Amino acid sequence: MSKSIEVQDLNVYYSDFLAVEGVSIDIEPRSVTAFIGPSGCGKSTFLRTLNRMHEVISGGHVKGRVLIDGDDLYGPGVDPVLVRRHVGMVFQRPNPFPTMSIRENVLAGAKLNDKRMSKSDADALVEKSLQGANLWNEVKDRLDKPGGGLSGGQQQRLCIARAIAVSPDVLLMDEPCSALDPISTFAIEELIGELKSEYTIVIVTHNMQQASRVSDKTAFFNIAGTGKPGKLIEYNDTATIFTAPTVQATEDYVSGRFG
Amino acid sequence: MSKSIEVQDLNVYYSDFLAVEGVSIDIEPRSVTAFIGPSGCGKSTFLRTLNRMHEVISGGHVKGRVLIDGDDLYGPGVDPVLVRRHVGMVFQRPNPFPTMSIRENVLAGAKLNDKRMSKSDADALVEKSLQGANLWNEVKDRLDKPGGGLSGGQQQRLCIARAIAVSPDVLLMDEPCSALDPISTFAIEELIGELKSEYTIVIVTHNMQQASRVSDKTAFFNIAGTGKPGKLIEYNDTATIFTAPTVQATEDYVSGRFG
Amino acid sequence: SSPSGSGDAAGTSASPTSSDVTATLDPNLTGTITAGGSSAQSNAQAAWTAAYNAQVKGVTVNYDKSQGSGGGVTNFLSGAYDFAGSDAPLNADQTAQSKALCTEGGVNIPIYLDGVAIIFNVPGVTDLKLSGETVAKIFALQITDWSDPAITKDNGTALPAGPITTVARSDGSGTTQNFTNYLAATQSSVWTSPAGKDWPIEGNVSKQKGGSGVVEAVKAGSGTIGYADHSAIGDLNAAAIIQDGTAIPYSAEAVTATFEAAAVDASNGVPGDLSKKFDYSKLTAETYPIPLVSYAVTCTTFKDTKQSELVKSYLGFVTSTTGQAVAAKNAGSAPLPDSVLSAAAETLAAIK
Amino acid sequence: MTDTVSDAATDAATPSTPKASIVGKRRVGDTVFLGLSTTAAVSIMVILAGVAIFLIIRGLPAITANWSEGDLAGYQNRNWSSFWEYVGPLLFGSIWAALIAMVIGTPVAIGIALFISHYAPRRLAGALGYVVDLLAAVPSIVFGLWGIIVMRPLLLPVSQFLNEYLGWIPLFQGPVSTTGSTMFTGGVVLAVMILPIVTSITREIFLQTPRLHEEAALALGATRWEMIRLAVFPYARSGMVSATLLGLGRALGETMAIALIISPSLIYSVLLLTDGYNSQTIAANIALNFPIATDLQRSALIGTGLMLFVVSLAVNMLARYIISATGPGAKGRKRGKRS
Amino acid sequence: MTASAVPASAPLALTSGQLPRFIEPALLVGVAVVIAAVQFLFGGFNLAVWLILTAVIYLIAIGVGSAIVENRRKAVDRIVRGLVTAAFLLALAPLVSTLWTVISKGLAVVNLQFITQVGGTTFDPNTLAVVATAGAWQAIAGTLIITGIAALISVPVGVLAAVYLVEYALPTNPLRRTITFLVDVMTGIPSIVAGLFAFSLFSLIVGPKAFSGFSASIALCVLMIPIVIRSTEEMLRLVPADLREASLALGVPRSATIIKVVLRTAASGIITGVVLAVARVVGETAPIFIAASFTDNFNSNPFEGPMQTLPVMAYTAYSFPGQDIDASQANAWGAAFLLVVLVVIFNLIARIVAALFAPKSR
Ligand SMILES: Nc1ncnc2c1ncn2[C@@H]1O[C@H](COP(=O)(O)OP(=O)(O)OP(=O)(O)O)[C@@H](O)[C@H]1O
Ligand SMILES: Nc1ncnc2c1ncn2[C@@H]1O[C@H](COP(=O)(O)OP(=O)(O)OP(=O)(O)O)[C@@H](O)[C@H]1O
Ligand SMILES: [Mg+2]
Ligand SMILES: [Mg+2]
Repeated sequence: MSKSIEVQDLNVYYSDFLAVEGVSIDIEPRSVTAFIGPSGCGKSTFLRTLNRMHEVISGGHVKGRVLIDGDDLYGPGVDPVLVRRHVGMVFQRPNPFPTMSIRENVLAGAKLNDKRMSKSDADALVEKSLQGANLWNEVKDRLDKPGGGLSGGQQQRLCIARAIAVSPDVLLMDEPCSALDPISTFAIEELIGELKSEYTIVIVTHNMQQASRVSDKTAFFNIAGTGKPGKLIEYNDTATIFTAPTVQATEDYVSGRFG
Repeated sequence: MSKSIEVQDLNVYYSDFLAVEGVSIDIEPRSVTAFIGPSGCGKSTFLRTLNRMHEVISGGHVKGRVLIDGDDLYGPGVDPVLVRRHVGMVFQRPNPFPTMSIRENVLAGAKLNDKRMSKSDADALVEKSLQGANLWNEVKDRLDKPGGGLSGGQQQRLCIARAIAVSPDVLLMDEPCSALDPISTFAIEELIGELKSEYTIVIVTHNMQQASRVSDKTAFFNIAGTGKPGKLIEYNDTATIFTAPTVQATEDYVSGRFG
Repeated sequence: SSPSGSGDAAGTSASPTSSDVTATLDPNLTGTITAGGSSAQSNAQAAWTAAYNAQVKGVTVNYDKSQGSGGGVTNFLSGAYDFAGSDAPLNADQTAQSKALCTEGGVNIPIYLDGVAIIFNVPGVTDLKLSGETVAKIFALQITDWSDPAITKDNGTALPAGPITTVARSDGSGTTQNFTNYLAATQSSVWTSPAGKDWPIEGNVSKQKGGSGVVEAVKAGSGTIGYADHSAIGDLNAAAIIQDGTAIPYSAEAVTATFEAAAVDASNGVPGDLSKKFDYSKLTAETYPIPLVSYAVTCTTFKDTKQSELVKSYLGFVTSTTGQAVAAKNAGSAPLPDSVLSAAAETLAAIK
Repeated sequence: MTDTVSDAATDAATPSTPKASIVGKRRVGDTVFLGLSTTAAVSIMVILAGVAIFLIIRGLPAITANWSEGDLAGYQNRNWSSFWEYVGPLLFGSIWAALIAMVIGTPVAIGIALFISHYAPRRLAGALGYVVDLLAAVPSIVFGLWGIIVMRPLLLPVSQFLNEYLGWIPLFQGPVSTTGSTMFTGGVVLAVMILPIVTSITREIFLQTPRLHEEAALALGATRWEMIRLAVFPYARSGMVSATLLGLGRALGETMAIALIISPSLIYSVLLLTDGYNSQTIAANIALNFPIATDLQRSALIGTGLMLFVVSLAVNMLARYIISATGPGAKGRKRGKRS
Repeated sequence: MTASAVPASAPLALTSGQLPRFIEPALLVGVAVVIAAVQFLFGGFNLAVWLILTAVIYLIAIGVGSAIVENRRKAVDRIVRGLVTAAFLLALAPLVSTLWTVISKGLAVVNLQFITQVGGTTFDPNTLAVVATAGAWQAIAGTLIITGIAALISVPVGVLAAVYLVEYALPTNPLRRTITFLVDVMTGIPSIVAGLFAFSLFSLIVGPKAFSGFSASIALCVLMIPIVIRSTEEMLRLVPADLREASLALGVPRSATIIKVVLRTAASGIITGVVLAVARVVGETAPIFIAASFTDNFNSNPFEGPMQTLPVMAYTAYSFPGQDIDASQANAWGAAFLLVVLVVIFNLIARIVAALFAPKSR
């Protein structure tokens, strides 16, 4: 299911404001890529262009190309709704639908396309997705309870289950652990390690250690100052970025963190 | 200005629910104490009992004694409003008053209490507090601009300036950096290092590294399970807690984080 | 009829004749009269107030036309009003209640005379003649088309066919009372409903709020017919009513003639009361058959003599020949006969 | 006041010695302010009790009266056997008119709210919200006059059309009005009057839908409408119910516009397009008959007002029940401005 | 978003059939024109029928078209978009129509004299003619006085009660639950009942001649207080708990925190709510003529004697026209126009004040 992502000279704008400038990056299938960088440098903004979620924000638009296995996401006739089914997303704060049960949450996306899913198909999908999100054992006895009743970490895994239930090729995660306690964070990190055998994963994180723990490759973004566009400074194997970065700014940032 | 804090066998309740049980702890003046522990173990709850802010939450009440330089905070006739002028607090999310300018924010403690102050005294206080919070240079040219216009890290430092402007003896900080980017976090950590020469500081953090970087002593809280009360498990020099904890739970927690 | 008022009509220059009832007005009076009630009188009251204030500048008259007759009487009985305008005299209960307020009781003085006009809007028709029976049948929903033979017979020519929509009042009103009084008294075989303030006919009737609502709906609809105070119909056409074989259109003279011919005393027993009711059997070929009379209801003895002076002065003007002329000119009403005016002057003179 | 959050401050001395620095005397400002706001809150009960007592005292004589004699015999040309028989069709009419207004108005109001919150361009949305608020401020008398001169003629052909093609539905039976003073016109005007209330409340709630949930839905590959169904409606459900009921309250109590527009009868009727078969509403009946009424008749009218009061009480209790019963949407609604 | 020049070959299911972008407006205009044409052909163009048919046929066409070319989900999406937009336009129609009616009819009479003059009559003793002079000053003054007093009473009571509900009373407090419930009930009091209540109350206090602007103000208070409470409550709840805690943690007493932080932060929203409440009651008719009666005379003393207001003027001029019906109706529309203008002015003032008080971030 996993796909490669190729970004060619992408500029992202909010109305007239150039938020991210000239990003070109190749992401391999079945890998975990971490985006790091100071606040406001455009990590989230760029991440969202990978499934056209930036269009949800008024004025958000891009120049450039994003190819998923060679198909341009911004080509003519491309339907953003379909793009998002191929490229799933998990957000900073866990956001299960509060009125729905755990089961309904998992099925929320899948049901959109296939209204008349048989009960057994649905059951199978729920189990498979929750298994995939490492949550099955914890919730299998209370699938009909509201998703809001779970702990933060469980909620985040529920969101991951919901995202993988529509069988995307790519999974984008925007600081998925920043609202979680260390134990839940650890569970999610483990999960990411397992998911990468099936999905191409891109994760934004502020936590340098997390980046070094979970990712294969790391991209460092930076910003020259407020009002300036964010840029991709360096992109390389995670180990290289953290031990032998080629750009001074990367080194400053990576080491400054531990200064 | 700094004072010692002595807590004797404190229980904290939310209505009937015992949230924190049997905490006894001695905190020295002019030191930084970090509280660590998993989510929900009662760090925030306990922290708030040190300036009676838990009373703001409906049903919140305590059993036990908290002595600040020997004066019982919960003694008869004690006015919680006065307690809070002696024990200041900084919160997780920066919360400058949105209707006030930067200057007014710093003076809020005095202004809201109808203290009459000459313009020159006020100016001096603003400068001193902002200096103390390491923010003066960044904002001295726009003191009349709204506080909401600052970046997150600046806002948090503004809140610290606001807190120290009422010249408290103790400064409580509840995860002051968890909403901030690393650079701002670093600035705040530096600031804490400077402030401890004048104030007794207690800081709650989820970030073990932060605890080890900024604190002199560390208190580890834990919880046996949901619905159980949180307890103080171990309290010792930070170095000891992180390298040679005496309790197994502490070791698990501290090392699990880096597992 | 003989004049019983004395002095000249100070300030009014309408040439007085010997039979005129005149009122002496003290231009130095000051104070406020609070009154209200019947909306039928409202235009006349506005005109009277203006004419009265031209001579007596210091008196403020507040006449609240939004209250309606019932509201006027209720407020009068509670003491809120110095006098009420009412399309019906006090009933027995109210008279009894008024004794608590006014010692001898409240008196009803006719001050305003008008007719109920039958208004219609039929495309191409400007003149319409209807017999009392046809009117009753139309409003009782027994005749439902303009081409009905009865209508043709009344007019001598056929009207364009089309359904009739009758328009009536949705609120209780003195106009409805006067109209149904007439129908119930003269057409009892057709009109079997009671006379009253509320329109009694159920069915395909369009009911509108206020005379203005009726006028608007008749004007806006097509094939509509309704009833309203003549003074309020604006530029709508009104039917002539066939009485004793003659079609009588509304005119002030015809209505005054009706009052002279058919109004009979119906005193409530309080000294000086001038309540009237109509004896429709006395209608002639010169009388417009659907009159509408409205009263001022006031006290025989006021608690506050200052108020009594103000009210006597104002109502004195209202019931003077000049006052009636002012109302006729500006509100389209018919002047009351001199006989009633002089009786009113006597009643007013007795008020303390 | 029991059960209030307040800082317990007790007596003692001035903060001169360090020992006493945290000991304070009773704070007058706090006490006074708490007292004032409690008084204000309690005054609500006093006012409402006043209104209720007034209604009961004034209404009771007619409710207990013998309706076969005196001023109430044959009141409004019907021989009522009791107050209850009299108030029946009026209650029915009030609820019927309000229901029609709700049926026409609520979907439109929710549509507008959605348009403003989720379809209109952001910059336009603010202006549109203002425009709708303006509609809320148009006085009801103006709507009444407007209903008469604009809506009545405008809806005549629509009535004709409905009767001709849908006349087999009992609601649309004839004879079709020629003046336009129908329940249909009244319902439409009432619907216009409740639109702004329902719209402004639902719009606010729609806008407060956490962005998190909206984005969650979109990221799952939902179309905009599916996103609204997944994230917005569940979140706003209880708010929509309470907005609707608020609108219902306004529709029940509306007086002048109805009094001016509808040609009423004191009957039970569901016909929408006729002149002669429109059930009268309580508020309009009071407005129409109060001026002419005698004391006891006024008492009867106020008695009907009391019934209306009871109905709005019941409606509100129902609303509370529905809101508390519709689950997480009700409790889980955290109010926070989205940026 | 910009499309790249090279069209992507699409083995991946990113693309689906798509209707051209301009299809919605084009189809709408097309349908509208065709229906209008058909209507004219068969005689009888009717605005309402045209609008309804256009909307229905457009929705069917776009739905079917999208279902064929695109897919079911998109079809539903487009239909809903159409419905929602139609609902909006539908709501705009009455607003525009009302405003247009009021403005066009109102402007015909409203001039400086109409605004500044007390309406009245002059009498010519020679002809006995009474000439009416149009004027609304007495009604404008009455409206401002009556509504002003109502606001002066309702705003403090309403805001303080909301403060009690939000800041002091706990959710479990029975008093709070009772009061919230009662506030809801109060919003359902028919306005005419409020008028009767106020008048009866004043009859008890000052005796039978109880008509006064003040008693009308009380009637308006009964209607206004619940609206003020509700909107203030909403606004207070929007103030983040953070700010209260920040203030309390600075050693600021609770009352000062509420007044200077909570109310101050919510001020702009509260003001907007108050103005909406004022706008809501300023147009009341029934309670005012019951409590303040009716007069054509100018009266600026709210405690004594009948008082005229714009809505009552509009109502009476329309319902009880003078001899010259057209002139009376013109007056009615003039009063209605002034009323709407007044409401708009209130709104503008509120916007400005609210903007001044609004939290700033820049
Ligand atoms: N909705 C928006 N409208 C306009 N500008 C925006 C919007 N969202 C973000 N920006 C701007 O775009 C730039 C990049 O923001 P973005 O949120 O992508 O940064 P980030 O790297 O994700 O930061 P963080 O680490 O704080 O999440 C910033 O300058 C920000 O101010
Ligand atoms: N307002 C409240 N009412 C009732 N119980 C509460 C309230 N706030 C917190 N609690 C409970 O008190 C316990 C301690 O919570 P607290 O917020 O102090 O934990 P914490 O250690 O600060 O957690 P975190 O790291 O997530 O901030 C938890 O069980 C929590 O559910
Ligand atoms: Mg981000
Ligand atoms: Mg905490």
